Amino acid sequence: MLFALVMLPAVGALGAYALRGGTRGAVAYRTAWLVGVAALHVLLVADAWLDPPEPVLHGWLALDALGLVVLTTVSGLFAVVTVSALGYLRHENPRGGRAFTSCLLAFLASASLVSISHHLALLWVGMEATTLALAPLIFHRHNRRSLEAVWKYLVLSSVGIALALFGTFFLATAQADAGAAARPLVLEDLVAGASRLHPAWLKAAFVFLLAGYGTKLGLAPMHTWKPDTYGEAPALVGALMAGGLTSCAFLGLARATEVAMAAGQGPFVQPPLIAFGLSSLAVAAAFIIGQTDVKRLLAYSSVEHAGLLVLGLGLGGVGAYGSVLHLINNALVKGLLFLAVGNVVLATGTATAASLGGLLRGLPASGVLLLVGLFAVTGSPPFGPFVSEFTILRAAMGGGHLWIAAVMVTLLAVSFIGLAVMILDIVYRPAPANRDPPLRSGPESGWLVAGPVALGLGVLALGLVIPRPLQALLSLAASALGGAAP
Amino acid sequence: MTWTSPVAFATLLVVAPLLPGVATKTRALLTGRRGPPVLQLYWDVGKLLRKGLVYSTTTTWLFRLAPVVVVATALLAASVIPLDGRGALVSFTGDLVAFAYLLALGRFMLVLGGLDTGSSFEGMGASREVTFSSFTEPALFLCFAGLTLATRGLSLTGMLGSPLAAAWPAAAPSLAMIGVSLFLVLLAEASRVPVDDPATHLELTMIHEVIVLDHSGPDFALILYASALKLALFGALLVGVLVPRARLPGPAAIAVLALGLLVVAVLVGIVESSMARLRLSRVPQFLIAASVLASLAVILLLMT
Amino acid sequence: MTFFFVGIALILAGGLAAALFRRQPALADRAFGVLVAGGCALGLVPAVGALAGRDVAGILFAMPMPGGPWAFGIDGLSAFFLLIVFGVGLASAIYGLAYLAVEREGGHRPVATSHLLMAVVLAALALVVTSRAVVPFLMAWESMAVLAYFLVVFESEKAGVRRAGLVYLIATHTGTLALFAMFAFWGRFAETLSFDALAAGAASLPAGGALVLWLALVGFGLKAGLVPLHFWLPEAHASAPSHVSAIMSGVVIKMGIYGLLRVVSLLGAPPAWWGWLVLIGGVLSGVLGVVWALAQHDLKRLLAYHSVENIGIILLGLGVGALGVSYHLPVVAALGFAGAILHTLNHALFKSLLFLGAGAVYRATGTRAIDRLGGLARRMPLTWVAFLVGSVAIVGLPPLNGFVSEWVVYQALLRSGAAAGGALRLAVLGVAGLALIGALALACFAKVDGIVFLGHPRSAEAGQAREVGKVMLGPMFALALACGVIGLVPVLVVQPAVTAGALVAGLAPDAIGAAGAEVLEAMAWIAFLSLALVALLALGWRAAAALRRRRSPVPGETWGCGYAEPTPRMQYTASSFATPLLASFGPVAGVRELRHGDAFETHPTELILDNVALPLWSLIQGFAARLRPIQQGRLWIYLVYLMAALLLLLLYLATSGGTISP
Amino acid sequence: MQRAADSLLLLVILTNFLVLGTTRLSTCIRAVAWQGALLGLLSLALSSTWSVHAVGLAAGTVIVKAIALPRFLAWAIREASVRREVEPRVGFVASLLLGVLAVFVAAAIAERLPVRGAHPVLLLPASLASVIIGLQVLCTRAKAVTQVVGYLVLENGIFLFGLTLIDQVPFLLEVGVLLDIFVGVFIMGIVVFHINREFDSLDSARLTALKE
Repeated sequence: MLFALVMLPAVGALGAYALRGGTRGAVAYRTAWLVGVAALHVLLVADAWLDPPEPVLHGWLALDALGLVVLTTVSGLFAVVTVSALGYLRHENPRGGRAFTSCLLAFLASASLVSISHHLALLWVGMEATTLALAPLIFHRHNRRSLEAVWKYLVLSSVGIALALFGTFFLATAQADAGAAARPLVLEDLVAGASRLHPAWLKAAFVFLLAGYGTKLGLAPMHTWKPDTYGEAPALVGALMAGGLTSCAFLGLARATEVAMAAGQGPFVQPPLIAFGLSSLAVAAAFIIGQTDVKRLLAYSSVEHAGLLVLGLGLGGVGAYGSVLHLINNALVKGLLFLAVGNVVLATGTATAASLGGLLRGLPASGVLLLVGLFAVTGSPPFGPFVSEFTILRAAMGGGHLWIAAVMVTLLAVSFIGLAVMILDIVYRPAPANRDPPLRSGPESGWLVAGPVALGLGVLALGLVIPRPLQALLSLAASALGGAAP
Repeated sequence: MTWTSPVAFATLLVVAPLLPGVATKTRALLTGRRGPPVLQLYWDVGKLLRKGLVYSTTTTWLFRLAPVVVVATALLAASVIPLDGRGALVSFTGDLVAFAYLLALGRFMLVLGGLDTGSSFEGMGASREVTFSSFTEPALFLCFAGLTLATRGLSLTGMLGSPLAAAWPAAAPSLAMIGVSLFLVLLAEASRVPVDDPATHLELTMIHEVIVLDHSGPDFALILYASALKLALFGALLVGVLVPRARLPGPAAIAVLALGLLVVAVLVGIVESSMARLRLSRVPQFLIAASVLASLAVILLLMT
Repeated sequence: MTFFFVGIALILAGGLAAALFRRQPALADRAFGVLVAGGCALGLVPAVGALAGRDVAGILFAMPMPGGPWAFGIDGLSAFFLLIVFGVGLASAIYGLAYLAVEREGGHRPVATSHLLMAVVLAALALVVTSRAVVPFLMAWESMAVLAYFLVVFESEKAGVRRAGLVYLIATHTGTLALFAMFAFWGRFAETLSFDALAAGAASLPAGGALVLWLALVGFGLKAGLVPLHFWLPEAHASAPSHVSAIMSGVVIKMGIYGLLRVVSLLGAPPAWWGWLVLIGGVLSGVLGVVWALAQHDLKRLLAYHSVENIGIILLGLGVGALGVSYHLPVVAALGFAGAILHTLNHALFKSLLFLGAGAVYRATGTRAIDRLGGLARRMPLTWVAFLVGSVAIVGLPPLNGFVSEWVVYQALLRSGAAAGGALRLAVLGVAGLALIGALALACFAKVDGIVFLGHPRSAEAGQAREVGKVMLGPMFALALACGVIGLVPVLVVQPAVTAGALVAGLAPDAIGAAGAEVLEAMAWIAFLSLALVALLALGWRAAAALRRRRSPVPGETWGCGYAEPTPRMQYTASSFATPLLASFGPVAGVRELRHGDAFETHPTELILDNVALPLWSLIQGFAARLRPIQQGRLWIYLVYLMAALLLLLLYLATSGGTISP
Repeated sequence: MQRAADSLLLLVILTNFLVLGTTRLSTCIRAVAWQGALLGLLSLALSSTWSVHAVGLAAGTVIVKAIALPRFLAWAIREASVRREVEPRVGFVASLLLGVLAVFVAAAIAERLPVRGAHPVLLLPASLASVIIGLQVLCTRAKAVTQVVGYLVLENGIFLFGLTLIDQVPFLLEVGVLLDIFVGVFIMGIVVFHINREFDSLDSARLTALKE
C-alpha cells in the first residue's frame, strides 16, 4: 500500500505527460486526469488512517505519526489545489498545461516519497525530486522574470540539497560503529542505537542537515529565493510550495532533530533552531512592512511561519506539539491566501498593491477570503494558527525563555501591522478609476472559489476543535520530537 | 435632628438677602459713601415679584425652568449643612458630595439658560462661569478632604458637628488654612470682588450678572434670592469650620450662626473696598491659590 | 445557563435573518429586531438571577484542544456586565435598524452584513463576560475586537474612516498579543488554563504577579482607553456609524475594565504600587480626557474623549479598590470596586444615549461640526430632552445615575482618607481629582448643549433640521428612563454592585456589614433628595406657569446691549467657549492655533497619536528600510548569505566542544 | 593500492585549482571532466572487492561525469558563443589564494574528525576541499556555465566523501548521487540555454530584476 502512495502519482505524471496535443479536449481530459489521481491519493491516505500500513522494502518505507501528518497535509492541500487548477487552466494554460499537470503530479509523488521514507537518504532523494518537480512549475510563464526566479531557486536549492546530502553522509559515518545489526541510515535503528552514535559526526551531521533543509524551508539567511519564486510562480504553485514543500522540508529537519534528541544532543540542537526561528521572524517582519507586491508579501509571511515552526521545534516541551499543529494550520492558511491572491491576480492581471483596490466591491468572494486569510495568518483566535502560536508561546514561557517570548510577540505584532496595512488597503480602498485591464469576471467562478472556501472552513474548524484521532497523532509526533502534549 | 435644625434653617433663609446688603453697605462706608440701604435686596425681590415678564423669542422652556432649578438646588444644599452646629436637616455618609453637586446642577441650568438666549454676551458669561467654577470645585473638595482627615467624619454633620471641636486643638493651623481657603471659594462662588464685581454695568466685564441679563420679573427675583442664599451657604460652612458650636445650647448656637454670617458679610465688604477686581487671566491663579492652601492643610494633616 | 445560550442562539439567528432576507428590508428589520430583543431578554434572565444572589451553575465543555476544557459561568461580576451587554447592546441594535435604513437607498452600503456583524458582536461580548477559561476568553475577545473593526469601517470609501479603522485594529491586536503573553506566562504556574486553576496558581507568581499585572494593564488598558493607550479611541468612535460608536463606547471598551477586574479578582492581593499606578492613571485619563474633549469641534470626537474621561473615573475607583485590597481595608476595597462597576454600567447607559443623540443630530442635519449647528432644541425637542438627560447624567449631577456612581467612588476615596493610618490616606487627594473632572465635564457639556441645541441655528442645515423617527427615539428614551430610574431608586443597583465589588475584592458578600448598612441608608437619603428635587421643580414650574398665565409675558428681542443687527455667527462657538479654560491648561490641551491674514482658527490635535504612536511607527519603518538591501537581486550575494550561515553553524559546532572526543 | 589512491586524490585537488585558475571556459569544463574520470578510478581503487557493484559504479561515474556532462556543457557554450570568463568578483589571484586557504581549512577539519576504517588519509581533506572550492566558485563567478561547473565540483566533493561509505551504504546511494548530478545539471543546462536566448549573454550578473 505504501508503494501505491508513491507509484500512483508517478504513473499519473507520466500519463499526463504522454498525452500530446493542446486542443481544448486534451486540456479538459488532462485536468480530469489530474483531479482523478488527486482524489485516488486522498482515498489512499484515508485508508492509511484506517489501518496503518506495515513497513515495507526492508524497513526503508514506513508510516509513523509525523509522516502521516505531513502526508495528510500534502495530500489534502494537493486535492484542493487541483480543484482550483480546474478553473485556473481554463484561463491560463500556456502550451496546453501538459508540463504543468505532469509536474504537479510528480511533486505529489516525491512529497509522498518524502513523508513515508524512513531511510534518510531515500528521504533526501525525495526532497531532491520535489525540487526538480517544482522547477518547471515556477518557469510556467516562460517570461524573463520567471526565468530569473527559477534560476535562483535552482542554484540555491541545489546547493542546499547538496549540503543536506553531505549531512546525511556524516550521519552514516556516525552510525558506522553502531554494530552490524543496524541497517544504515534507517530511522528506527538510528533512534534505537542513538546512544552509540559518534557525537562529533552526529553534531556535524545535524549542522549540515540544518543548513541544507533550512534552505529548502526558507529560514532567515537562506530565505532569499522565496520572495522571487513565490512572486513569479503562478499562485497555485505558490500555495503548493508554501504548504507542501515547507512541510516536507520541516519533516527532513524534524527527522534530524528526532535522531539528535534520541542521542541526547538536545542542548546542542535547540539553540541554533531557536536562533534561526527568531531571525526568520525578524527578517520577515522587516520585509513585510512597506511591501508593495501581494505575492511577495505572502512569501515573507511564509518565511515568518517557517521561523515559527523551527522556533517551536527548538523550544521543546509543548512547543513540539505546537509546531506539528502549526504545520497543518500553515498549509491550510497559506493555501487559502495564495489561492485567493491567485484569483485576484487572474482578475486584475497585476499583483502590485498600488494598482489593486476595491476588491470588496469588485471581487467580493476574493475580498472576504483575503480578510479571513489575514486574520487567520496573523494568529487571531477563532482560527487555527492562534491555537498553535499560543501553544508555542506557552512553550517559550514554560521553558523560562521570557526574552524569547517577548521578542516573538513583538515581531508577530509588527508583521501583523505590515500585513493589515496592505491587505486592508487593497480590500477597502476604492478601485482606481482607470483600471487598465478591465476586471475579468471569470475568477469568481465556482471552481476557483471552492478551493479557498474549503481551506477557510478547515482553518476555522481547526481553531475551534481538534478531532480526537488527530489529537492522538499530534501527541505521538510531539513525543517523538522530544516534546510533550499540552 | 433636634428642633434647632429647622429653626436654624429658617433663620438662614431669612437672613440670606441681608448679607449682600451688609457687604455693599460696608464697602460704601469704607469708601466714604452712604451706599444703598442694608435691606435693599428685600425691596428689589419684592418689587420684581410684582413686575411683568419679558421672554426673548429664541428662548425655550429651559430658560423658564432655570430660575426654579437654581433656587430649588440652593434650598436642598442648605438642608445638608449642620446649621445649628449639631445636626443638619438631612445627613448621610457622603452628603458633602450631594451639597457640591446640587450647587453644580444649579450652575449648569443657569449657564444653559444663559446660552438659550443666543446672545454672545451671555455666551461669554457662561464660558467664564464654568471656567472659574472648574477651579473652585477642587478647592472645595480639598477642604472637605482636610476636614475628613481631621475629624474622621464622612458627612457634613460628622465633620462640622461635635468631633470638630475636639479636632481644633490638635489641627489648629490646618483648620485655619481650610477656613481661609473656604473664604476664597466663597468670594468666587458668590461672585464678589476679586473674581467678579456685582456693581459693574459694562456687560463685557461681568461674569455672573451677564448670564442672568435676560431674566425679568419673578424669574430675576428668584435668581437674586438664590445667589444671596449661595453666599449664605458658604458663609454658614465657613462659620461651621471656624466656630465649632456643638456644645452651645440650641438658641445660642443659632444666634452665633446669625452673628457669624454678618461678620462674614462685613469681611466681604472689607475685601471689596480694599482691592479692585483681578484681570480675568489672573483669576485662575487666585483660585489655584485657594486649592494650594487647602492641599497644604491636607498634607499637614497627613503628616501628623 | 441554558437560558443564556438559548439567548445567544436567538441573537445569532436574528443576525442571520437580517442577512438572509436582505432582499425584503422591512421583513429583515422586523425579524432582526424581534429575535435580538428575545435573545437579549432570555440572556438577561440568568444575569438578573445571579444579581439577586442565586448562584448560576457553570457549564464545562471538555474540548480536545490544547489548553484544557472550555468553562462558562455567571457570577456577580459577569452578571453586572451582562446587564450592560444586553441592555445597551439591544438599544443600539434597534436604533441601528432605523439609522441604517436610510443608507439602504444609497444601494452600495453593506447594511445587511452590518446587522449580522452587530448580532455576532453582541454574542461575542456576552461570551467574553461569561467565559471561565483562557482559550474561550481569548476567542471571544478577539472576535469581538475584529468584528468591531468591520462595523467601524462601514463607510469605507472615506480615507479618514479607513485610517481610523486601521489604527483601531492595530491597537486592539497589539493589546490582544499582550494578553496572549500574559496568559501564557500565567499558564506556566497553573495546571490547566481555566480561571480557577490560574487563581490557584497566582500565589506562586514571581514578584507578586508584577509581569502579569503590567501585561494586563497594557492589554486591557489599550482596549479600555487608559490615557497613553487611548490614541485609537476618538478616531474610531468618530468615524463609526453612531449606533456602532454607542455600542463601542458603551460596551466594547468596558471589556477592558472587565478584564482588569477579573485579573484582580483572580490574582488575590495585587501589590500596592499597581493600585497607585491605576489610581494616578485614572486621574490622568479623567482630567486629560475631558480637557481634550473641550478642545474638540466634532460632536462625536468630543463624546469619544468623554469615554476616555469616564474610563478615568472608573479606573480611579478600581485603583482605590486595589489599594483597599493591598492595604487590607475590606470596606474601601469593596466600595472602590463597586464604584468602578456601577460607573461602568451608568456610563454604558448615558454614553450610548449621547451617541444615539449625536446620531439623530447627524441624521437630521448631515453634519457633526458643532460650530455649524445651533437652535436644534426648538426643531428637535424630543432629541433635545434625551440629550439633556444624557448630559446631566454624564456630568454626574444629582437626580440621575451618574451622581450615584460618582458618589460611590467618592465614598471609597473618603473612607480611605478616614482610615486608621498608613499611606492609603493619601488616596483622599483623589477627591480633588474627581472634583476637577466633574467640573470640567460640566463645562464641556454646557458647551455642547448650549452651542448645539440652544441659541440661533448657525447654518442652513441646522436651520431646517427635523425630528427623527420613532424607532430612533424609542431606544434613546429607554436609556434615558434607565438613567432616571437608577438615579431615583439607587438601592436597586448599588446593592448588587457592592456584592460584585466584594466578590472582586475576594471578600464574603456581607463582609463589609456596618459600612454596607451606612451606604444603603445613604442610598435611601439620596433617593429622598432626588425625589425632593423633582417635587420642588414640579411645584416651582406650576407656580411659575400660573404666574405666567396671569401676567401674559411680552415676547421681546434678546438684550443685545443696543447692537442693531445681531447675526447667528456672532454667537459663542465651540472654540471660543473653551478657549479660556484650555488656555490655562497650556500645551497639554493640544490645540493648534492658525492665524493667517485676518482669519483665526483652532484645530484640536491628538497628542499621543501624533507625537508618540506615528513617530514610533516611522522609526520601525526606517529600521526595516535599512534591512532592504539584503534582497538586492544578485545571486552571488544570496550564496554568500548561505555560506555565512554555514560558517556560523560550523563555528557553533567547534565552540560546542568535544568534537575530538569519541 | 593505498599509494595509488593518494596520488589520485592529489590529482583531484589539483583539478580544483585548475578550475579556479583558468579564464577559458573550455579549460574549466575539461578540468571537471578529468575530475570525473579520476573519481571513477578512485571508486575502483578504494573498493576492497571488485564486486559487480563497484565496477558498475565506476563505469557509470566515468560515463556521466567525464563524458556526458562536459560534452553537454561544451554544447551550451557553443550555443551561447562565449569563450572568455569575465573577471570573477575577487580576481583570479585572490581566488587561487582562497583555494589554498580552503585546502588548509579542509585539512584542519579532517584531522579533527576521526575517519572509520582503512581509508587513504587524503580522502577526507580532498572531499572537504572540493566542497569548499565548489561553493567558492559558485559565489564568485559571473557566468552561468561557470556556476554550473562550481556546482559540479561541489557534487564531486560530496561524491568523494560518499566513497568512504561504499560498503556500508549499498547501491541506492550511488545511483541517487549520479541521478542528482545528471538531472540537476540537465535542468540547469536548459535554463542556461534560455538565459542565453533571453539575455543574449550568459552573464548571470544581468539577472537582478527581482529585488526589493
